[in-house]
Amino acid sequence: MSNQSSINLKDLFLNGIVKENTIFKLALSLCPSIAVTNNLKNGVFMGVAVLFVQVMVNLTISLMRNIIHPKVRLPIFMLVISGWVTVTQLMMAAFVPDVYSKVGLYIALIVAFASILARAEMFASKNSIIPSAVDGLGMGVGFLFALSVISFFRELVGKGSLWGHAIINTKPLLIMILPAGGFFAVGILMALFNWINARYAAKAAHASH
Amino acid sequence: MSSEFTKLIELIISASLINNFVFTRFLGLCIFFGVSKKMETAVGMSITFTAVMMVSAALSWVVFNWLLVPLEITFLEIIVFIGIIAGLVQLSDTIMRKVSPGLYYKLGIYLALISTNCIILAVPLISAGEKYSFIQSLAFGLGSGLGFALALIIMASIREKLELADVPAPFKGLPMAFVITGLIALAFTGFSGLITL
Amino acid sequence: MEATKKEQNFIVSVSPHVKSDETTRQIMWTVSIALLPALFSGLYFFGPKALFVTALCIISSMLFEHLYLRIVEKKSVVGDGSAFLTGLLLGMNMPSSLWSFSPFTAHVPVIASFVAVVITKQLFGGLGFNVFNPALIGRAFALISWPKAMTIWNAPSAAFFAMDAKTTATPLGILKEEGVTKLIEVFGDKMSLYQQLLTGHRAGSIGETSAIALLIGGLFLLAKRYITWHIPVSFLGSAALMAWVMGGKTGLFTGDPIVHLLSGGLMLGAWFMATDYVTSPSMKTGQIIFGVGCGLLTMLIRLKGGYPEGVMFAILIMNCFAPLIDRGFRSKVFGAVKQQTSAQAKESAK
Amino acid sequence: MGLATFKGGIHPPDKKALAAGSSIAEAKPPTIIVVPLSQHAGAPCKPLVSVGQEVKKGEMIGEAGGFVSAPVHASVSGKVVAIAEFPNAMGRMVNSIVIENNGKEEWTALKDNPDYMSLSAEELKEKVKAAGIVGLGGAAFPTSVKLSPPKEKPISAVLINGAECEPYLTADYRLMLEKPVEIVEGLKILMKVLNVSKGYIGIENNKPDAVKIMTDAAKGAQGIEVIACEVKYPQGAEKMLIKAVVGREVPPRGLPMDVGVVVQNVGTALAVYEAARFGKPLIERVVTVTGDGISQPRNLMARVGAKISDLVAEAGGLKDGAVKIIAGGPMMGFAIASLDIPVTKGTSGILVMSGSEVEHSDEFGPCIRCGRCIEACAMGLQPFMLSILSEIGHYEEAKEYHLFDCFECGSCAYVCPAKRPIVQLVRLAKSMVKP
Repeated sequence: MSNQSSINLKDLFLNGIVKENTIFKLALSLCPSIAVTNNLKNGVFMGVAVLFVQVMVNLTISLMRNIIHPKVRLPIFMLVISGWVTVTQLMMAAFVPDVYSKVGLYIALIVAFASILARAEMFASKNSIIPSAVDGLGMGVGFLFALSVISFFRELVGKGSLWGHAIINTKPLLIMILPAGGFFAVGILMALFNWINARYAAKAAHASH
Repeated sequence: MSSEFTKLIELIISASLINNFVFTRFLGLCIFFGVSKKMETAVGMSITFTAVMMVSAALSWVVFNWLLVPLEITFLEIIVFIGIIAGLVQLSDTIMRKVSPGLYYKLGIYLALISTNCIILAVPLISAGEKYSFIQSLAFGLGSGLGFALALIIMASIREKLELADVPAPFKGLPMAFVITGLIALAFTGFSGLITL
Repeated sequence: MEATKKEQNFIVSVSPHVKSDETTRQIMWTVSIALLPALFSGLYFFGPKALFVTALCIISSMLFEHLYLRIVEKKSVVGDGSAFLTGLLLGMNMPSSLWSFSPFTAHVPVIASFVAVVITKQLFGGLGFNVFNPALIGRAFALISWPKAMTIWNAPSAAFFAMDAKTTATPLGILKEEGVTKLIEVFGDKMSLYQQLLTGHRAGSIGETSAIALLIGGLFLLAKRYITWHIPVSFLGSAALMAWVMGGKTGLFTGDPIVHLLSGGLMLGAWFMATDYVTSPSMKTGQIIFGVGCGLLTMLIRLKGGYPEGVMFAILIMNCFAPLIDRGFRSKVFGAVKQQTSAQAKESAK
Repeated sequence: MGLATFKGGIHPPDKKALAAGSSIAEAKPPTIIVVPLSQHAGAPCKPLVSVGQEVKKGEMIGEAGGFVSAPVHASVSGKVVAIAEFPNAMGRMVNSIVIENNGKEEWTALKDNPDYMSLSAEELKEKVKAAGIVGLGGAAFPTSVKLSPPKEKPISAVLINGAECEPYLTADYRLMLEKPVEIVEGLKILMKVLNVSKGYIGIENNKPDAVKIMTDAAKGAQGIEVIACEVKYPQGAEKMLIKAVVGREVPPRGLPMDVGVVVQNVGTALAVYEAARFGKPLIERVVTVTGDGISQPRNLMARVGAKISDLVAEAGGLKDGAVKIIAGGPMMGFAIASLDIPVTKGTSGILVMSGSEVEHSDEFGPCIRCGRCIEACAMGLQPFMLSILSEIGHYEEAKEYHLFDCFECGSCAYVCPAKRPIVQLVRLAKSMVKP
């Protein structure tokens, strides 16, 4: 599949955003998609943190891919990931302490993201630096995109504000920023994503006939 | 009843019902949605999870309080905890395969899923953050495990019922699972304020 | 031949060739009729506002069901009365104060109806497959989204056209905040407290206040054999028991079960909401467990929880468990001995 | 204590009054008969005659095709004109022998044997077998097979089924009123063949006169008891009747012989008597022709092979509103598309329903889990789950809900407020999976 010569960087980038969108499509790393998305700011910072970790991990592992013994690769991957997560954690604690106090636990839990380990194992350990970075970027941006959409939706409907600034003045649907609402939001957005995909696929099938 | 004991019971109830990991803390969602399709897998996962969670809570407490705190390297907690869990999973994998192949055959696949699961990691992290005592950490691990088991089993039974229903196409599968979880979370809101720790 | 001409017209169908006259539609409308005494009592005490809120719920429920079915290109089944019943129950579970334009809260019943009919029922595949009681989810959604609007209670008044009714606390609210002595003080004395709780002369949701009217409706359904005793009796019984044992301030066995039985939404919940066919277990043993669970959770939330009333959450929580209970209690096949059933249970658990 | 009964069941309007008052009348000899070679449960018969051959009344024209099978006999004297496939009541094409009546009513040689009780059990059984007797209640299971239980299943009682729980039908009722002594004699023969000392006659209590007459008839007989049962459908189902009368529960998927009981219909008991006494083969049976769509509901002694149209004509013909014809009772009978179908040994009634009686709606709603079917199910099943699972094609899962314990009595479909075709769905599921 991932043949060196035929890798189209644009496709690779888009793959992570649309076709293999971590949250909407693969349904992985779901915890933060609800936990931190009750306001846009937290959602975006979480997304950026994941994006950062994903890219750095992919880069590091791509660089090390020829010196890691296959037998010990998994522990090493884990070590790399937790290292970068710790870096992110410390950086966030230093620069955005207000966000960190809310999402700190979930930043730490990036370690357990199946998607990051999966990309490291399936892609970065087999490819050179540039495609690995682009792959990480695509996956990370896809994640950031999903989190932004969810938190945008939730903050707007649930609080009537965006990034803390009041937008709508009527009574908001308070439930949307509460746990239950988080699940509803993701469920409905996922269904929407499915629906758009199905429409798109139907159109494509129609066009090819 | 001593207040200490009551506190432990409250901790267990709180961790399992009121602050249920799935419904209010949103942890372990991947596994939650992944294995709640069939009752059998849900039950197997619940057993394995609760056991591993308690042991890892105990081990992590020991390492954290006797090693990381004295050495003042608590910022390494993530790396250390994930190491402990990975080691623990590997160990129980080996032991189970040797001692009880039947059990391994049944629960082995769940073990493999555990090492990359945030809920297991969250227990020691929260325990460390809340500065729980050893017994409290254990109780917290138990409560969290029970709560996760409860959530999984309820969800599996509901999804089995939904198998028979004509769910609108875009909602089939995961989106509907999210909506159901949202509705369960809505129902579980009733528990809020039951115990204030 | 003449016979051959006729022959082609004979209807061929699978047995049985006779069927009872009872229909789904008839069940839905009969339950709606059984709710009428309680509804009228609500209209009597809370005036036209109550009527408007209930009507708004009914109309929007039926409209949303119709629109949804149109959009997904299914046959509209609004005539079967299930959306009407959902709307009616939802309306009866709402405070009459929602009919208010400053601040504007009339959108609450409409959105709650949408959540009830579309999200809780139709998304699950429509009538028969919903896991949660639609009206209760609608109400819970509204309560959590607009906690303030949903807890403004009009004082009961027999003056029918009082649009600007005073607001007051519900008996359970007083009980939670200020204790039983205050509650008795507010209503005069103990006897008149009981009396007013019985007739429905108290603050509360539109259809929940008159215990006697609800009882009449419930017994009517029981007599018509539309419901069985299992859920209401185990629900009310376990709630009363727990209220008596744990409900007192001065120690065990000093609680007042009557106050708890007659206040809040307990009567409405036990007779009309928990007995919903679709969202409760189908076997009798399971129904008793379901009812006991509802009763205990109701009292747990009332006595220890963060909300003054627990019926709604208790039923919703037990709704989560109903499929599990159904799984555990299957019918005993004719002729099967006990060992066999446990062996079969094991087999089916695989 | 109430009357003997079982758990579950339903109370459909019994409508027996339509034909209950009409005593059994001999139907006119048919001009032509169509005798299906397979009108019983089990292997079809092998024809013994060829086209053009002359046969006498009572002559065996098809021999049993296996152990579980029963021979068929000519019910008129005349000439075989065809051996070909004709439709039966279930709508299936069945190889049948067509005989043209020569109107002579010539019997094949029969031997009266007044001292039949002195015959050995084996000889009696042989007579039953030769007479082609099958269960006349509807299932048409060969009686000789029921009389040959395997050694490891000792039989302790014979139960005569006079419940007749199907609405409308009165054939068994009339037999009990008119031939009580013969029925009791039949029971005695059955008891002798099976070497048991206990015999029961179970009758639904909506026929108090039958209960009384049968009790009187059985007075002198040792070990025979008449028991009145609660009026409830399906009281006449074997397992339910055994539970009600003998108090034993046949295990799931088991047979009555598993609890030491053999059940025979009253009509069968009569046929057994006639076979033992006169050597008379089963060539006629009582058929109730009834329903709101028939002019004069009545009970007819009809020849096996006679066309249903003949019987309908004899009952005054169809009324204008007749829209549905059922072979058997309304709960378990088969709707037939044409009157050009022969009466078989299992045809207990012809029910003609008029428009007002028939449920027209083909549409059904979703299951609302009201639980009425659970309460109605005599087998203790959860029919709603069977119907839901079958509807969406989860046939294998239906087995977990004891699909194959359902004997399709139709009680669930009767009570279902959503009008779900539960029986149809159960049959579909049964046809899609192996037990």
